[in-house]
Order: sequence, then structure tokens, then C-alpha cells
Amino acid sequence: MTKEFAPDLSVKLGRLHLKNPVSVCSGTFGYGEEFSDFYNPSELGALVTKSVTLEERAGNPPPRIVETPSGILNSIGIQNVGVKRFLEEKVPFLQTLKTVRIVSVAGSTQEEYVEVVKMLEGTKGIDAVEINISCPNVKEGGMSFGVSAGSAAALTAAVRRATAMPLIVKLSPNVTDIVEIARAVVDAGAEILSLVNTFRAIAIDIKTRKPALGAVTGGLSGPAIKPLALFHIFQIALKMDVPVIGMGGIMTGDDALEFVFAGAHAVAVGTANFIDPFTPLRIIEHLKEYCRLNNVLKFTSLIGEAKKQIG
Amino acid sequence: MTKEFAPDLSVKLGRLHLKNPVSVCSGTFGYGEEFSDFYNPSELGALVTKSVTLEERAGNPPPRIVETPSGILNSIGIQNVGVKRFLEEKVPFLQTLKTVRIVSVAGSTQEEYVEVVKMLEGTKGIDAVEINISCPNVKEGGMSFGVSAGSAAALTAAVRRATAMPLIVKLSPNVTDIVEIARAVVDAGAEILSLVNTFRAIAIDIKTRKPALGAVTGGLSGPAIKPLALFHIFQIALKMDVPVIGMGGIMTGDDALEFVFAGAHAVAVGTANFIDPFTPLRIIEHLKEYCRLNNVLKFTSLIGEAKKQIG
Amino acid sequence: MRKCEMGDGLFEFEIECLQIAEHATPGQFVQVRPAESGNPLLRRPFSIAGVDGKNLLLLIKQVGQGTSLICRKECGEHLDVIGPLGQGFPVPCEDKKYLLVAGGYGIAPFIFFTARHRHAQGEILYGAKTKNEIKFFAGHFSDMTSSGWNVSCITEEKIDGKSGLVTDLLEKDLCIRSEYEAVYACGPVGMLRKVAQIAKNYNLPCLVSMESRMGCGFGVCLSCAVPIKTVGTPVYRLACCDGPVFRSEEINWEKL
Amino acid sequence: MRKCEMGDGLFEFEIECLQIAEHATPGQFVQVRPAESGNPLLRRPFSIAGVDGKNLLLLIKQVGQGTSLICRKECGEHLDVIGPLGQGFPVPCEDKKYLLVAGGYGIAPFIFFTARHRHAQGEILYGAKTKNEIKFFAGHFSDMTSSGWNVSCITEEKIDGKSGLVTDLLEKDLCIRSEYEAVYACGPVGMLRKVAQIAKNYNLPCLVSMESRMGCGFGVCLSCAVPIKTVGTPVYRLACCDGPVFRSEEINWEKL
Ligand SMILES: Cc1cc2nc3c(=O)[nH]c(=O)nc-3n(C[C@H](O)[C@H](O)[C@H](O)COP(=O)(O)OP(=O)(O)OC[C@H]3O[C@@H](n4cnc5c(N)ncnc54)[C@H](O)[C@@H]3O)c2cc1C
Ligand SMILES: Cc1cc2nc3c(=O)[nH]c(=O)nc-3n(C[C@H](O)[C@H](O)[C@H](O)COP(=O)(O)OP(=O)(O)OC[C@H]3O[C@@H](n4cnc5c(N)ncnc54)[C@H](O)[C@@H]3O)c2cc1C
Ligand SMILES: Cc1cc2nc3c(=O)[nH]c(=O)nc-3n(C[C@H](O)[C@H](O)[C@H](O)COP(=O)(O)O)c2cc1C
Ligand SMILES: Cc1cc2nc3c(=O)[nH]c(=O)nc-3n(C[C@H](O)[C@H](O)[C@H](O)COP(=O)(O)O)c2cc1C
Ligand code: FES
Ligand code: FES
Repeated sequence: MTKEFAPDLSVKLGRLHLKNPVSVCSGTFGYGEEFSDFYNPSELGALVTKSVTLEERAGNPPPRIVETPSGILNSIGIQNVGVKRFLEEKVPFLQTLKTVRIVSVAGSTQEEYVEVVKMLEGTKGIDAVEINISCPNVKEGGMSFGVSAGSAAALTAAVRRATAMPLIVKLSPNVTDIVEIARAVVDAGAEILSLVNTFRAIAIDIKTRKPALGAVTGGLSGPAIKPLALFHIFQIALKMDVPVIGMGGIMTGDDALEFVFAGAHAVAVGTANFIDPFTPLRIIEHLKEYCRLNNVLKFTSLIGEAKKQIG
Repeated sequence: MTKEFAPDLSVKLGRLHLKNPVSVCSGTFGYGEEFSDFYNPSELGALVTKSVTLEERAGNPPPRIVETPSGILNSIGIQNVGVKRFLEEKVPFLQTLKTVRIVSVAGSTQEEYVEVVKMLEGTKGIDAVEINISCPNVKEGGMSFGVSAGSAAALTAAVRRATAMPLIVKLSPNVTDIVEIARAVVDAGAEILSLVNTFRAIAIDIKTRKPALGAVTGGLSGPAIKPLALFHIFQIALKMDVPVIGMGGIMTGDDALEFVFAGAHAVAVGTANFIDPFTPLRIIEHLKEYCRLNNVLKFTSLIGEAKKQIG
Repeated sequence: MRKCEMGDGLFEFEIECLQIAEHATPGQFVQVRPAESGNPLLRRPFSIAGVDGKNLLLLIKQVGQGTSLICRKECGEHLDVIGPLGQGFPVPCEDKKYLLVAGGYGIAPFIFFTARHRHAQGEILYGAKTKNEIKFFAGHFSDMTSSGWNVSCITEEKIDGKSGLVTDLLEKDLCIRSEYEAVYACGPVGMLRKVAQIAKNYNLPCLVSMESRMGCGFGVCLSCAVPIKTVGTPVYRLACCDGPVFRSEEINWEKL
Repeated sequence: MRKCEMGDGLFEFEIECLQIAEHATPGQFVQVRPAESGNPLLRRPFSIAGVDGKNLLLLIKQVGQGTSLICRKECGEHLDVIGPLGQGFPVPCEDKKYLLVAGGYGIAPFIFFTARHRHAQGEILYGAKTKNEIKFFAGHFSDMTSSGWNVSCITEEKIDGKSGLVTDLLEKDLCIRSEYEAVYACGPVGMLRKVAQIAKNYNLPCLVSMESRMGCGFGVCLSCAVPIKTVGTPVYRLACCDGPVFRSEEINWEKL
């Protein structure tokens, strides 16, 4: 085999075909257009938009971001333009892209999710929806949909009935048993899982002695959470057979490989986009190079190696 | 007030009186004696021993430790000398100390915990027991006692019946709702809570494509988990009225203050002991200095400031 | 990259980057990466203090971990910079007079502004904590003067028995002069708030350059929210791409 | 601290620390902190390669993040070091001969050993990857020779048509000589395993210095477990305080 062979990086996630296994995390890539100054998002295997809600949302009061050791804590509060403006202003750009375009959907009630998904249904330029179940559930008193198997499954089933599009459910890691939730949403119709969302966290400002974020509680992302994210993905890989998009602290190609060996079928870059917007492209190159150096013809043969090895 | 006034750092945790609010975490300070080359452990407000089980334990196969961004992942496997040798070989040194000496107890069954506690009962040199409920529960199929309110409460109640000593329960953060577990163990007789234990995590070795730890899964500690630990402590401070020993990534005096403002009545230093064995003493000095500079006469007035401020 | 320490933790950096130097306008900023290793993770924003051919001038004050790491870099080392970012100050009208108010390193965008807009003229009011700071900028101040801008300084530290805030200078100046087209301000938020108030009292349009914690600097993380005056539900605009320069009456100062 | 690059990412450090220098014995190690900022968090262990008055000699090979950070430190910078730690090699008997086997930077403790025990004598077998490595240590080797130790080297890279492993040298040496009291070895685990096997074949006592990931270096974290031969339940000993020097027949090589 010559050194210059082109490894096949493509991967199938349920009904979605990605030309390479590198996507970007919701909330870290805007609506796609913001990155076109840096590179053409069509180079990505997939992209996920900022979560979209029924009504426009202003977001939380500042400060919205604090740095912690190897991590960042955010409380953006799903600031977004709302589904109507999204369809009018943001989808036209998505339609120009040659990649898998995933729209993240959020809401405070089951009805809100369903309504947003119905409005997206049948729109050119949208290939799949990702349900962000980490939003506070207003009806259940502020806990998020994603922390109870019952509410996560009910929400998934309702959205499933509302759309024929490929359905991704994005799991919250703030649970005792991720596999319980994962099974519930897959049984309810999720075709692909994506995880992890951020970890609940706070920081205190020593000077004011108050919580450092305007919204008090935030979500931790970045390299600090990588070993925690890997744990959750590995649990699912050990016990279930479902395509998983892995994320949480991926900064380098080696980080991405860790997720793949742990069982992720594809990976998504989040916080790293803020620091080096070219991270996803560097990772695609790294994976290609890794496959070449290790004579891996098909990227997919690397998925879940860590599981195979412990039997 | 002169600059040289001596602030009162003492704090009462239930029936325990600490001369200062700085302790050390179980498993990071050996049995106390190991640090006497560096300083006299009597300078600490309290100390907690490595968890002791009924029988001696050899621990897990190596590698037992891996570094992750701003954190370390360990799978020691409660290697310890067993309660019998502990009483014979380790307690005599504890008896020489002038500080609050807390013995951490672990086990695979409720009966094991109870038996160990009974053997410790009435021993000179032991001021309290801390129940480590993050151990895998053999009877309930390997999940730990600490992740279900029911098993955590049952274990606490059983230990409570077995001892008249002050009872600390150390909580696992790997749960959906820490307050639910905290309430259950306090109702069952815990006088003091200590948290957090490590977070479940894994790392993959890129070269072997296998889990990097011999035992596959490990626990994450160090600065990476600080914002997560603070979240859990803050939740308890908001909703309960129980003395809390806070820990998780404390490296500096400012870190300790964050925990205190979030609601911890005392703090414990863990991973930092490995890197700079003098960390606890530096933190005591820092707290003293902070009180002096801010005209704080009694350290205890700082506890939970973040809660007061958000009302 | 070349750097030079001016003293008191203040550094002047010269960075070769044609791409940025060509497109930069006064009031825009760049995002500098403090550490490859990832602690701290995020880039740090700095106003562009000037361009010189393909070089970029920055003034960086050491205040925390990120700025310390940047200021510790050696001459010749590569600095990872993204920019130019944000909306700068509008181009001044040739026949109008402007009042530029700066506090501390807030002078940075005005060094660029006055160098770029030699045709315009007006007054620069500069407030510093210490008299040292005034010395550091002596060279820049004389450049400004020769570009037709008049510079007045004040310090919180007493010089010849006098001390005060830049907003005191502003009050005094506006008391006696009224020919200004607008006030442009850059500095700590407390100063900006007061400048906005004073400009309003004198019925002058006022533009302020707002600082905010920034996650990305290019409009995707939504962390740099600046509260905007509205009735009803709060509205935020982004310091990194809607700003950092805002009209002062737009801003909801009470929520800051 | 003073450092000097020997080449190929190998550095010699001289650190002033009377406290450690006074008490150190050959085979002991120190724990060096790579970064104040905490990435990586843990200290890194290095064998003490010698003491000179109040100075400590270390040989450090750059292999990853921690060693790179240490090797990037400037002369004169302070190095945060804890030690001396662990149990070294036992003091040799004056009238006995010893066979010291080293691979790569595993030569470090033997530089100290031969300098300290000038009265003892014997053979040093040194294996390296490249011929450069042998050049780096030329000075140390001639010191050893003048202390009465005989040095033989071999490289994996061909020199004058010859190449091989240090264990090949060992086999050859033991074939023709049998007067040794014991074999002491330090190097990569694969080499140690083979040395232990060969020594066993020749019925010679063998001590090996084991590497292990270390969390603390002073016996509290229990992360440096070395599997010990037993029947039934596994037993571990701690590389940092029971070792790093162990009797080779104690070690359960299969579990490594
Ligand atoms: C548009 C813009 C232009 C700027 N131009 C310059 C410039 O020309 N020269 C210059 O020296 N600095 C400038 N700054 C400020 C500079 O970005 C901060 O000083 C720097 O990010 C601090 O990083 P650090 O890691 O050293 O401090 P940190 O350790 O992050 O923080 C130190 C202290 O500063 C506070 N702080 C940090 N960042 C901010 C912020 N963005 N806003 C308010 N408070 C903050 C923290 O709360 C903390 O109290 C500018 C900021 C913005 C937003
Ligand atoms: C008792 C003892 C004495 C030592 N003496 C010396 C010496 O004199 N000179 C010298 O240069 N080095 C010595 N070492 C090895 C040195 O400690 C490691 O090379 C160093 O810790 C690597 O740190 P790093 O951050 O650069 O590499 P890392 O990024 O941590 O790791 C780089 C690679 O090395 C592997 N690795 C890291 N640490 C160890 C370890 N302890 N054991 C096995 N593999 C490891 C990793 O798995 C990885 O593949 C000694 C080690 C021990 C335990
Ligand atoms: C600033 C910010 C905004 C985010 N917004 C969203 C969002 O709108 N919807 C969502 O599902 N996840 C959101 N996330 C979570 C990310 O998609 C991702 O799950 C998480 O950050 C972990 O990946 P990372 O560590 O690589 O960033 C956000 C994360 C950050 C840092
Ligand atoms: C090497 C190691 C061993 C530990 N052993 C124990 C133990 O035996 N019992 C226990 O309750 N906690 C144990 N812990 C958890 C610590 O007590 C502490 O809860 C945790 O490390 C968080 O604090 P830190 O981030 O400051 O280390 C251990 C932690 C480490 C790193
Ligand atoms: S800093 Fe990220 S949107 Fe402004
Ligand atoms: S390294 Fe911590 S016990 Fe050996």
C-alpha cells in the first residue's frame, strides 16, 4: 500500500451519511455563516446550529462566561433568533452548504419542541434535527427534560411523531445513569445520540463573594470535562448499539481519537472553535493522517476499539 | 482594629470542634504519619485517613493514575491495611496528634461498614468516622451505595446505630440530584456531609487504543472538577441546613474561599497534597490573612456568603 | 513580534500581520491567545493602538493570568492573533471637532484614531492613576499634538498638588467650550458611565467602547452581551461584533 | 539551577539543594514540578545522577509535556524539587564485583553509584539507541573508568558494523565471567525483564530500578503499584517508597 492512499473517512449515522466524522457542537458555531470568514463549512462532516426555540430569546444577564481550570463555564441562556427568523434569515445560508446540516431545537415545554420541529419539517437545507433536552422543563418545575428517563422519552416520542427527519437526541451528562436515559430515548424513536452537553457548575467571584455568572449556575465545557464525557460515551458503547456523536473538550485530533476508540461514531468540536476556529479542519487532517500511518482503509473500523479490547 | 489582630478560624461541625477549617481528603494523606516528614499534622483543623475496610485490600492493577487536563484520574481500588492492622499500626500515631482525627470507612456490604465502625468505636485517637458511600455495592450489583437515596439512607442508618461517634457521610457527585441523597442521609443520622468524592471518568491510551487505567474506570479529581464540586455544595447550602466539608480541586487559599462562600463550613485538600504537600498550611495562612485584611473577626461569618447575596 | 516594557506592567507590542494591519480601523480589536497549553483557554481582546506598514501596535497592561503570559513572551516569539474584529469608531468629519476621553489603557484606540485621522482635530482628555503612566505615553502624546490634537492629562496621584479624574477635566472643558460634534470614550466602565452622563447633560452625542468578557470575539459564543435600553424584556447586543463601540444612550447602564 | 543540553533532547541539570544533596544515596530519586500553573499537575520523577557539594545532578530526557516544560526552563530559574525519595541500591561490599546494566537515561543512578562507591569495582554495560548518546556520556564514562569501573557500550544503531542490545552484552559477559556478586539494572521495563531472566539463568542476585507512574512520590497516593509475585490474591508494593529498587525475583513480570 502506498503512503498516499486516501483513507475513507465517511461514516453512516442511522440515515445520515457524513463524508467525514467531524461535526461542530450546537452553540459554538452560530448558524454556520459566522465561520465563513475562516473557512467553508462545507468541509465539515456535519454542522449543528445554535439551539432554536419557538420565540426569539434574549438570553441571560451578563457575565455569561467565566474561565475555570481547563474549562469554561457559560450561561448564555439559549439566546437565539427564534424559529421564524431562523427560517427566514439563517436557512438560506445553510442551503448553500454541501454538508449535513443539523438544526438544534430547544424549548421549555414539550409543545414548544413539537411546534418548532413542525415548522422546520420539509425545509430545504435541513438534514436532521437534534433535540437539546438539557433545557429547564417549565412544567416539571425547572429540572431539565434530560435528567429523567420518563420525561426524556415522552419528549422524544412527541418529536418523533412530528417529523420524518433523522432524529438526534442530545443527552445531558448530569444524571446518575446515562444508559437508562439513552435507552429510554432510543426506544422512543431517537436514531442517533449526541453527548455530552455541559455539566452543571458554578464559580464564585472572590471579590464580590457572589456567583460569578449573572445567571448563577452555568454549564462547564472544555478539556476539563473530556474524561467525564468519555466515561458516558463508553458506558453507552458497552451496553447499547446506537450511533453516537461524541463531544466534550475535544481540542486535538488525538482527543477526537479517544472519543472514537471509546465508541463515538463521529465527534463534534465545541469550545475549541472559540480558541482556534480551524480546529475541526485540523482534526479532519489528523484523522486522515492517522489512518494513513496506521494503514486504516476505513475510518469506521476504529470505532469502539477500546471496547473490543476489554472484551 | 490593629492589623495584627488574630482572627478566629475555629469552626464547629456538629459535635466536632476544629481549630481551623482546613482538613485533608481521604486517600490523599495516607494515615497521617506519611506527612510528618513535611510538617506536624496537628497543625491541621482535621485530618481524614485513607478509607479502611474490614479486610486488607491489595487494590487495583496498574496503571492506577493518569493525568487529564487540570485533573488526575485514579483507580487505586481502596488499597488499605484493613481495620485490624489499622488499629494496631496506624492508630498509635494518630493518638499523638492534637487535631480532629477522622477515620474514613469503606466496604462492599452494609454489614462490612457496620463491622468496621464497631471495631473503631471507643478507640482513643479517633474523633469521628466518615462513611465513604462511593464504593461499589456488591449486593446491589456494583452500583455504589451513594447513587441511590434508599441505599445511602439504609447504610447511614445502620452505621448510625453502630456508633456514638460523630458521623460524617461523604457523598458521591455522580448523581442527578445531590440534595435528594443529602436529605436522605441526614434524615438517617448523618451529622456532617463531606463532598465531593471523585467523578466517574475514563481516558483512552491512543497508542494501545485501550482504557489507560488498569481498572478501566477511575475517578477524576483536581482543579478540573472545582466548578462541579462547587455546584453540588451550593445546592446543598441553598436547600439544607447541615454542616458541610467541601472538597474538589482546592489548590489555593482563593479556591478554599470559593468553597466557603458557596456554603462549605470547612474545606479539605486532596490532590494538591501530592503536588505541594504544604498546601493545607498555605491555605490556613491565606485564610488568616484574608480575615485580617477584611476585618473578619470570625471565619464562620464568611460561610455561605454567595447564598446570602443572591437571597 | 517585538515588545517593550513601558513600566508598571504596561507593554507595547509590535506584531507583524499584514492581513490585520491592512484592514484595521480605530476602535477595532484583536484576540490574542495567551497559552498554547490551554490555561487559560480563551483568547484575550486588545484594542488596536496603531498600524505601521504591516505591523500592528498593541498596548497591553498586565492584570491577570492571561495578560501575564502574553507579556512574558519573548521578542521574536510568534503571537497567535485573530482580527481585526468588531466595529470601530466612525470616521470623523473633517471640519468638525471631537472630544476623546480615555482612562488607562483606554488611550489605545485613540492613539490609532488620531494617527489615522490627522485631518480631524479636537481635544484629548486622558486620565491615569499614576504620573508614571503619563510619562509612558509622552511619545504618543506628542505625536497626537503634531497631528493637530490637543492633549490634557490628569492623574489620581497628586502632581504639583493637583489630582483628579478625567471626568473632572471633561466637565471643565464642556463648561467653557461647546463646539464639539461628539464625545468618544474608552476606559473602565465606571468612567464610561460618567462620561455618558456628562455628555447627555451637555446634549452631545457620545460613543463608548465597551469592555466585556469575550469567549470568541467573532459573534458565535454570545457571551459578550451588553444590556440595551428597552421597555419590557431585556435585549442584549454583542460587544465583539455589534460593538465594542456603542452609542452611549443605547446602553442600559443600570444593568451593567 | 543550571542546565546544559547534551543533544537529542537530553539535558543535564545542576540544582542547588543542600538538604537533598546531603542525604541522597544512589538509586534514590527526586520529584520535580514541571509547571506552576498546573498543566500538567503532577511532579515528574528523576533519578539522582550525582551530588557535588550542595548541588544535585539530574539527567532529563524530553519525552512528553512535563519533561519538555522542565527542559525549557532557563538557567537561573528556580526548580521546585522534593527529595531524596525512595530506597536506592544497597552499598556494595568492598571486595566484591558488581555488574551494572543500564539502558538510555537509566545510566543516571549508576553515574552516582560509581562516583560514590569508588572502592567497589566491576563492569558497566550500557545500551543506547544511537551513537550520539554514547558521545553525550563520554565524560561520565571516563570518570567511571578512573573510579575503577570498566565500561562497555552497545547501540541499536550500527557502529563499525556492530549493533545490538545491552542484554546481548550481558549474555556475553556472563558467559565468560562468573565472579560477580550481583547484577544491578536500570532502564526500560523490557530491558529489565530480560536482565532479570538472564541473571536468574546464571543464578545471580539481581536488583532492578522500576519505573512507574507516580502521583506523589512519597507513599500516600498508592498509584505507583508494582505487582509482586504471590500465590492467590495479588500483592503490590510501592515504587516510590518500597522501591524504586526491587529484587528482581520479587516482581511479577507477567503483570507488568
Ligand atoms: C474590546 C476590548 C478591548 C480591550 N483593549 C485592551 C487594551 O488595549 N489593552 C489592555 O491592556 N487591555 C485591553 N482590554 C482588556 C483586556 O482584554 C483584559 O485586561 C484581559 O482580557 C485580562 O486578561 P487576564 O487573563 O490577564 O485577566 P483575568 O485573570 O482574566 O482577569 C483579571 C481581572 O480582570 C477582570 N477582567 C478580565 N477580563 C475582563 C473584561 N474583558 N472586562 C472586564 N473585566 C475583566 C477579571 O474579572 C479579573 O478581576 C480590552 C478588552 C476589550 C473587551
Ligand atoms: C524512579 C524513576 C526514575 C526516573 N529517572 C529518570 C531520569 O533520571 N531521567 C529521565 O529522563 N527520566 C527518568 N524517569 C522517567 C521520567 O519520570 C518520565 O520520562 C517523565 O515522567 C515523563 O513525563 P512527561 O510529562 O514528559 O511525559 P508524559 O507526557 O507524561 O508521557 C510521555 C510518554 O511516557 C510515558 N510515561 C510517562 N511517565 C512514565 C513512567 N513513569 N513510566 C513509564 N512510562 C511513562 C507515557 O505513557 C507516555 O507514553 C524516571 C522515572 C521513575 C519512576
Ligand atoms: C457558549 C456555549 C453555548 C452553548 N450552547 C448550546 C446550545 O445552544 N445548545 C446545545 O445543545 N448545546 C450548547 N452548548 C453545549 C455544546 O454544544 C457542547 O455540548 C459542550 O460545550 C461540550 O463540548 P465542548 O467541551 O467541546 O465545548 C453550548 C456550549 C457553549 C460553550
Ligand atoms: C489517589 C486518590 C485516592 C483517593 N482515595 C480515597 C479514599 O480512599 N476514600 C475516599 O473517600 N476518597 C478518596 N479519594 C477522593 C478524595 O478524598 C477527594 O474526595 C477527591 O479527590 C476530590 O478532591 P481533590 O480534587 O482535592 O483531590 C481519593 C482521591 C485520590 C486522588
Ligand atoms: S465574544 Fe463570542 S459572541 Fe462576542
Ligand atoms: S507515587 Fe504516590 S504512593 Fe508512590
